[in-house]
Amino acid sequence: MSILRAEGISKRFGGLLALSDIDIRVEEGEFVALIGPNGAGKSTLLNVLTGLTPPTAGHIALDGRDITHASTHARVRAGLGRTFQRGRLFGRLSVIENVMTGVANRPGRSGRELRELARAQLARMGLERFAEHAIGSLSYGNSRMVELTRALACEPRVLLLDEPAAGLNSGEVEDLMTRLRAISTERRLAIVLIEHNMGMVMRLAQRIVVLNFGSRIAEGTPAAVQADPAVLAAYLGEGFSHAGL
Amino acid sequence: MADFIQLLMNGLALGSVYALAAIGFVIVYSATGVVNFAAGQFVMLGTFAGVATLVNGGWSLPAGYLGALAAMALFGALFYAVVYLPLRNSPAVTMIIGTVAIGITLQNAALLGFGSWPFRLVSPFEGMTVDIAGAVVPVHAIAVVVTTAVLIGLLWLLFNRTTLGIAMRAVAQDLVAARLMGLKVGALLAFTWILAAVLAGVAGLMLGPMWFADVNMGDPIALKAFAATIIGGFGSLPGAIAGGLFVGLTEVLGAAYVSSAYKDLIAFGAMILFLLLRPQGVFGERIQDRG
Amino acid sequence: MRSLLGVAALLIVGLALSLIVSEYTLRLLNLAVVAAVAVVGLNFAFGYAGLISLGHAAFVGLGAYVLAILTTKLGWSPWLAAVPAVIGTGLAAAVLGYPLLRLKGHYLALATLGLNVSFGIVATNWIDLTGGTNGIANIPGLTIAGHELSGERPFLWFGLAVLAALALIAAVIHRSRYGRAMMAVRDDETAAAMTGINVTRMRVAAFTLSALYAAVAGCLFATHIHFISPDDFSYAHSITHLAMLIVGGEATIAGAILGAVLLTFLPEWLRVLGDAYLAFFGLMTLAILIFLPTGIVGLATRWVRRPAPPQADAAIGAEEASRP
Amino acid sequence: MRLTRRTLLSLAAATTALSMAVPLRAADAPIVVGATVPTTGPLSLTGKQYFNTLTMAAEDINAAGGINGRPLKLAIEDAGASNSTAVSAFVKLIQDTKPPFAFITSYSTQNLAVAPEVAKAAIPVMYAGGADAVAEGGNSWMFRIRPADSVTARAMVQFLKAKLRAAKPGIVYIQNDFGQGGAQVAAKQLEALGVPVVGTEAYGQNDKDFSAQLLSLRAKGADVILAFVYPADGALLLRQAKMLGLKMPILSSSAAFVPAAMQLLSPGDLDNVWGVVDAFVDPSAGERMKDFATRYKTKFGTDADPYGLAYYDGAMLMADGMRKVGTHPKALRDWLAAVKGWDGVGHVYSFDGKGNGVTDVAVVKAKPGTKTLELLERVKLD
Repeated sequence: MSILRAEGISKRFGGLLALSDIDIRVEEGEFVALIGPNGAGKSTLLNVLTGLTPPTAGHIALDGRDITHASTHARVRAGLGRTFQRGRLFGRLSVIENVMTGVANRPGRSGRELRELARAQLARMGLERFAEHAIGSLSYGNSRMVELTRALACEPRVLLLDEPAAGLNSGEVEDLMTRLRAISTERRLAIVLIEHNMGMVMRLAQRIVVLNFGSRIAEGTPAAVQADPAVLAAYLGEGFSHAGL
Repeated sequence: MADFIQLLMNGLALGSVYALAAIGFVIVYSATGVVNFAAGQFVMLGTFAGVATLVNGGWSLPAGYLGALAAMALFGALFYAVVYLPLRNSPAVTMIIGTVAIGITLQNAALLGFGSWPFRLVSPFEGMTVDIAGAVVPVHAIAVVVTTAVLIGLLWLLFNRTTLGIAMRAVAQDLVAARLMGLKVGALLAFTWILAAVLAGVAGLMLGPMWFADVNMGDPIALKAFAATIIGGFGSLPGAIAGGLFVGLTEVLGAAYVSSAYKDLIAFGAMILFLLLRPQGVFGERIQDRG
Repeated sequence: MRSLLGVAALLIVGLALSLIVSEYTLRLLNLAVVAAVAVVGLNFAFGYAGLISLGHAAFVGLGAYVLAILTTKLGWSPWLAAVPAVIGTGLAAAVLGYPLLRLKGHYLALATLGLNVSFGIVATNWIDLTGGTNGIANIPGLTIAGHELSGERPFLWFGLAVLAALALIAAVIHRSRYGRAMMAVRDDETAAAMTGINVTRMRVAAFTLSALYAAVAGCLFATHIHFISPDDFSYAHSITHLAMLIVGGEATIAGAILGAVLLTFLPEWLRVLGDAYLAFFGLMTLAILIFLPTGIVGLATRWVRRPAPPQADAAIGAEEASRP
Repeated sequence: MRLTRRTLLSLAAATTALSMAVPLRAADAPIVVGATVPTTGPLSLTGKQYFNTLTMAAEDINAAGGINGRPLKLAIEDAGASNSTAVSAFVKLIQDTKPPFAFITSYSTQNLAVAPEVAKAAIPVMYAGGADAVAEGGNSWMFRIRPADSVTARAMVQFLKAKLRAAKPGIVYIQNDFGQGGAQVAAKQLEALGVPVVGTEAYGQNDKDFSAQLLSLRAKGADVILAFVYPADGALLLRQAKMLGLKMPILSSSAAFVPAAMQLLSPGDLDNVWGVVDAFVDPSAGERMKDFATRYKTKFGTDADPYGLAYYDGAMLMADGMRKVGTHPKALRDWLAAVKGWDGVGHVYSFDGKGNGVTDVAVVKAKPGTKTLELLERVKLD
């Protein structure tokens, strides 16, 4: 059974149809990439999935439970995690406190346990030495990693990543890819990745979903999608020639 | 029926004053994002500028009005330089407290300058009334409504037909973009404050003869103007007018037909209801995350 | 540990002052302590959760009125009356909070302002219950083990103990998951929801906590002055509370207390200026906002931590990573 | 250094001189009397009046030789517009100057708030707040130097029934301690006299439009309107009543006839308007009043009002007491409590068991076509 299933998702903003009848399913431990030109509706879809934007039509189920009308925090507690396109850390909390907000999701943990768990999460991501740092003092790359750690601290079963590699240098991207691969296999975690870095997408994703103008235009293995003329047209039509396709 | 018309007219006149105070508030808010808690003191200063020129100075009416408005323009520029500029990058709350603090100073400075004695400004239409369907309406009240309407028309022309006004709107909508387009943002913001102060001056001069001038009149006006602004819609000129008239009418009609003791609860209750059910007000823009 | 030290310092300074200063200063200290209790409470709503409340004085008033009515009309002991006063005020805040706290920024500020004005109108006109503008007089004082806290000095000792206890509780909450959740909500509501925080509930919780503290302040006020009237809880007092928090600085408990003390004493110190003293008070408050944007506490921490250790990797993108 | 006999002697002489000088100086040292007066905020309009008259009284007392040779000095603190400020001001006064006596404000809520502090300070004070609740507090240190609001309200009712022959009175009142209290007493009294009110309307302290209240009373058939007002709103209310064409007589409380309010009115506004005032402050009301009124006007440029007069009389009464029994607070209080028939400029003062000193008011009316007030009658209540 799919861990995350969305059926017939449509989203209309006034006269604009941002998403049109999208079906998407993600299996347990699967690594799915969501690609498409700018304005294709990728982030809107993420917002719908996480409950930040209510869909105009459609249903969403997480692990077989309907969450279409659940609030965002309830979805998180049910196993949905997410990072944002622009890093969104809590500026007035330290690094470890940011991670602790995620750990605090599971009930019945003492304050000390929260701190230990958060420290363990940071250690796993190689960020332990930043634990007591202020958010403002982090480098951009590290702040993105802290955000990822915070999302993982919520112990999600599906993790939605919105352009995690944007703004990172090539070394940092390599590091991120290694970690994501490890996370996906070690934790049996399903990952949905939105990314413009096609190299990264091709190397990580088991399956790719392509959106354009709010519709799903292709879906399949990286090789199949790369060969799909509709995908090529969508990117070329937008003048996106350096997509590496 | 005559009573109803009488109440309606009085409510409209009262509402026009609130509307004018609200407009000054709205202009500042939409251009600078500042919730000006000293807005009521602006109106009070307007009235006392009139007291200074007309009563104490003994100037003729036109000279006195012009002098008072010029003084208010100067005050607006000063306020821009002394309060707005130093605080412009502060959080919204700091700005709120800052305008309250300067409001306390303005009120007490006026007390020092003019004393606690109430003044009466003479109206150009002193003692004149007209009979409208059995209701006795002072000509001054009609003049207030008409002046408000004319000012609103002029403001509409300013914001929609002049380069200056369009530039002001550009600054209000996107300060950074306006700066990139080469607009003199500083000067435009200063002009916004001057305009707001002058409008408050007009409000002050017009209500001087209807009410009496005393240095503590500012805060109650500001409260009603806030309610008017919310009901009409934050940042909307037509909203400020509709809201002002609504508050004025509920105050008078509510006192007449509901309860004179609880009449203000109607206006403020409506304000809270609007915030909850239709926070963009009657005419307002959609809520932005400003502030 | 640091907060224990802070509370100890508060108690020591307060006790020392209580032994040396005059009756008049004692009274002002008592006013400051009562205000500090309210402002430490407001810090939950504004400092932690970022809710601009201009209705705090209404909750102080609600607490004070419940206590005053129960003691003077039904003859309850003030200790007993304080229980429904505080709990009732908390409940009222929770009930009002659910609809109101959907609003943000200055919308919330003006809505709570409207709430405060409405409270005043009801307190003024519900004469049978509240005594109208005449207020309620002869509110009994507190007694401890048969000793009435009648003088300014014993009251100050009691007030300091209450403030210290409440400040400690606030510090504990600040460092708990709830404190972190409130601050997370203030910093980035969407991201907070995305870490599983129930944003609405956290807002209401912060608002309710602030009202609970306000009600305690109201009970202290009523038993200290023995008289309350609607004027004592006007919206101007709400603005003063907010000003105290900002002047104190940086959304901290210490800032709340320092701000309450400073803004209570400042106008009294300025009395030597004669008729112009309130005009100067406004100017000085404005000057503090302009020249000390992070408040007294911000100034103090800047002094203490002058040589901030430069972070090795702080240079790049620090702005981008800070608040959205 | 060696102490010679000489230096010792001179030291001793100096000490003796000093010790003798102290009682000498105490004998002519000023007696400092405290006063909390609203000099800022909305209450400062009335506050200014008694700031002036207290100053004038102190000068008059000192010109007449002070208190048995000792000059009188006033220590004045701003009571502001809030109860809290009023209490702080009073406590500061007690702290700084330890006065044997003090004046507190003419605002009942401030009086009520300060009352516990007065008891604590244990010095006699005079106040001019009208609310009956202040005296009901049973604070034996407090003396009221103005008619209580219930006295005014009862006098208004008597005059209304007897002279204006009202059958359907209506009440309009300001929403503060004075207005609410007065309206309540008046409504009860009228009920008891068999002329129940046809309508009671309120307005806020900052309201500027009274058409709803006035028209509503007219619509209910009121044949007389009783108005409990403050100065500026009182003037505005009278003006609007005329503008709305209300024909019935209006009987207003004191504040509408203070000079600050009168200067805002034109003669026509006072047509068919009666006033029940604390005291008739007018040169025509006798020699002593003439002396007081003219000197006040010369000194301060404005006319005196009954609030100011109350504090002037209060200061004179206090000085009289100090001359007779000294400045010991308890002795002074006991003397004041026993005052009967003390003849002041405005009233004959006799304190009852609750510290109420004044039980008479005056009914006034403007001479037709002018703003000059005439005394119609004095109403004395027991």
